[in-house]
Amino acid sequence: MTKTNENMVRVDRREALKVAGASVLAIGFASTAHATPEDAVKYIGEKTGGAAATEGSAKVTIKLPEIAENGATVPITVVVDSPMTDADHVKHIHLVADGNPSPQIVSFNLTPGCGKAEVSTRIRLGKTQNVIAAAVMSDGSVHTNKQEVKVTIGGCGG
Amino acid sequence: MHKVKSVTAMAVLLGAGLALGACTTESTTKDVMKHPYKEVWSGYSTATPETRAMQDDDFANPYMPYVDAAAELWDTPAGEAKKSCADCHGAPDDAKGGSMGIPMKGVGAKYPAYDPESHGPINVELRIQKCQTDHQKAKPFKYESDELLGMTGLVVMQSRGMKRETKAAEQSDPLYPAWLQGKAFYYQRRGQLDLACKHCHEDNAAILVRAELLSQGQSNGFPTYRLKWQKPGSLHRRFRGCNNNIRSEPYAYGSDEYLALETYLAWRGRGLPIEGPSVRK
Amino acid sequence: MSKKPRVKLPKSAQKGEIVEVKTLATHGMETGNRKGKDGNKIPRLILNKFTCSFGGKEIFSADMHPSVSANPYIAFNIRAESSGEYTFTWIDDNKEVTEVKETMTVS
Amino acid sequence: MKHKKIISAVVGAAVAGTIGFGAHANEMVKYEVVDGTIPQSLTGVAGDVANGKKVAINRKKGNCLACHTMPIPEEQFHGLTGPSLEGVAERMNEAELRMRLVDPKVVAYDTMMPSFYRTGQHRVLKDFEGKTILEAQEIEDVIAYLRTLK
Repeated sequence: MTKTNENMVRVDRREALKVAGASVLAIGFASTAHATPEDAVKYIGEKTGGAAATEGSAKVTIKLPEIAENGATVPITVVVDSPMTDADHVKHIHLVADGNPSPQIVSFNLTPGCGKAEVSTRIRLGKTQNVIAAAVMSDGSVHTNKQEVKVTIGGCGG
Repeated sequence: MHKVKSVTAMAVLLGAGLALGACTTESTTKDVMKHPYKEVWSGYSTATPETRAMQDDDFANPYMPYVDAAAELWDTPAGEAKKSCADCHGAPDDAKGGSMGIPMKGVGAKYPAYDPESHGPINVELRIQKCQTDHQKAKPFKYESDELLGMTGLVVMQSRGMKRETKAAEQSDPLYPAWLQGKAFYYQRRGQLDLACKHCHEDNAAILVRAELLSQGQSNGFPTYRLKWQKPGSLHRRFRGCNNNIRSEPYAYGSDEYLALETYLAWRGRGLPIEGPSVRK
Repeated sequence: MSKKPRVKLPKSAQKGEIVEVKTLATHGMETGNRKGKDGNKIPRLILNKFTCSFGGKEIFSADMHPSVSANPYIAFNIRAESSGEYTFTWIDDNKEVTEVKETMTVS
Repeated sequence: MKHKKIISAVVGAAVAGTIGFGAHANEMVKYEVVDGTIPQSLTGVAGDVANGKKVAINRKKGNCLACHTMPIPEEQFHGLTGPSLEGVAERMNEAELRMRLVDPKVVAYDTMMPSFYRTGQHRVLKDFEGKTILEAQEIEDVIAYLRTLK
């Protein structure tokens, strides 16, 4: 076991954290009940009027850290491939969590005036889970994609 | 106490030139001047790209609305003296430091400074409070209030990129007694978990504790917006949090113990650029 | 201490140009799931609506839930069409409204 | 490892003999250190492997994963400041493990590892004053679990 500071400084945090598995941690949601992936799907159905969704759609890109340093503040960017014209644009982007106390995170409502379907925000994730982005297009079609985020566990018993 | 060579003890001896032992009173000047780290690094260097990006863009840095609000307070006359900060110091970034000739640039890099009145260290937070009391004849902002955090951020920000400097480890320096006290604190085990600062931040810096990459415990990023707190916070809040985590009774904000530790940490981090208000996990 | 939301909108843009808008509000976003020191649940209090409009017309909005982090940050885009004032509005659970106006010159 | 024999330096107000489940922290079990080991069970009750594993994982109890890698793949993020506990049973016997858990500073004075069965540390948080991190039986349970890691 060598523990010199100098040879550890350049540790790649992401590499180091790939010692993985599954976690439970609560940040501001001291709640026992958690949404399930089924709840997430159901919620998306409610928000989109039950339209059949194209899952894993290449039109929807989610940028999320693979590992969130703290679940309380996780930066996310969603980009939807759309010309954003009057005839063809994104109307809504729903962000949904499948492991938080409730599935809904935020819904963005866009218009052709946006020019580009790209939005960023910061979200709370109580534990390692998937974040789903569901884009509702002006023709009523729904495109979804999802991305897993590992939420870190603090060292001290906290 | 019997001496046993353990793996851990060996590691400490092998570690980055750690000439500083647990004893503090018998150090020679030469010893105390020796830097405890071979390489000093900021928590920024091990933060994720997302967290760094949040800090790099003042617009995305969630500390900044607090600084904006403080900038308004800076220009607002207050107290019986009906004076504003600007009346004496000019604009926060005024290189000449207004009518009093005391610029804010450099404050963040030089503090804690020696306060002849208390015969000990004074940090930026307490200095702001003292200014309010002495010059504005006003009720000072409470430690850790949004106002004081905003104002501390505004002041420290003027030194961003400047290197931390201190002479506190020199016996001739008036801060030397506080430096010694801070050093003793750093190496003393405490709390039910029985850990000294050095066990995490010196012996095991850059190593994972669960998912937490241990830092060198440097202070150059403070005050900071901590993702975990979802709020700005002071260095003393971080001290209190650390103490609580190891199940040790924390000291009060602005206490002599924490001021001494702050003085000592400034020395451990000398040369590091001031980043406050930073963003940390 | 009133902390005004920060809004970053370019002062000027070319007609048809797509510009990025960044907004940063200061709000604790209390989830309603946390218990206070007295053991009672702290009531939910969040900013639940954000709107950006131009000439009285909504261009972009967001419906926020407790899973949005404290001090909500929202960045999005707008297509510059004509000079004028953009209105940014945040509404909390108590229907308290915070408004910021920024002008952009389009040439 | 060779150590001088140390005669039981017992911490806290020790109550000799009678200790079992639910012992209050201030009625700590008396134990004897022999050559850097504690040969005798703290309770005389065989350790429960399943509970030992739970205590080891629990972040408010053993929190072993904070510092040690363990063969528990379902738990995410294992710490690296201490040695891996995979195969620890091959390296340490019960008496050695007991010493490491109860008060590791006796054999490694500068270790980062907490003493899980000791009181009297400096400036302990009021809620934990006079209490040990683990109870005597929990120590035995964790030992029983660690002994399965071959």
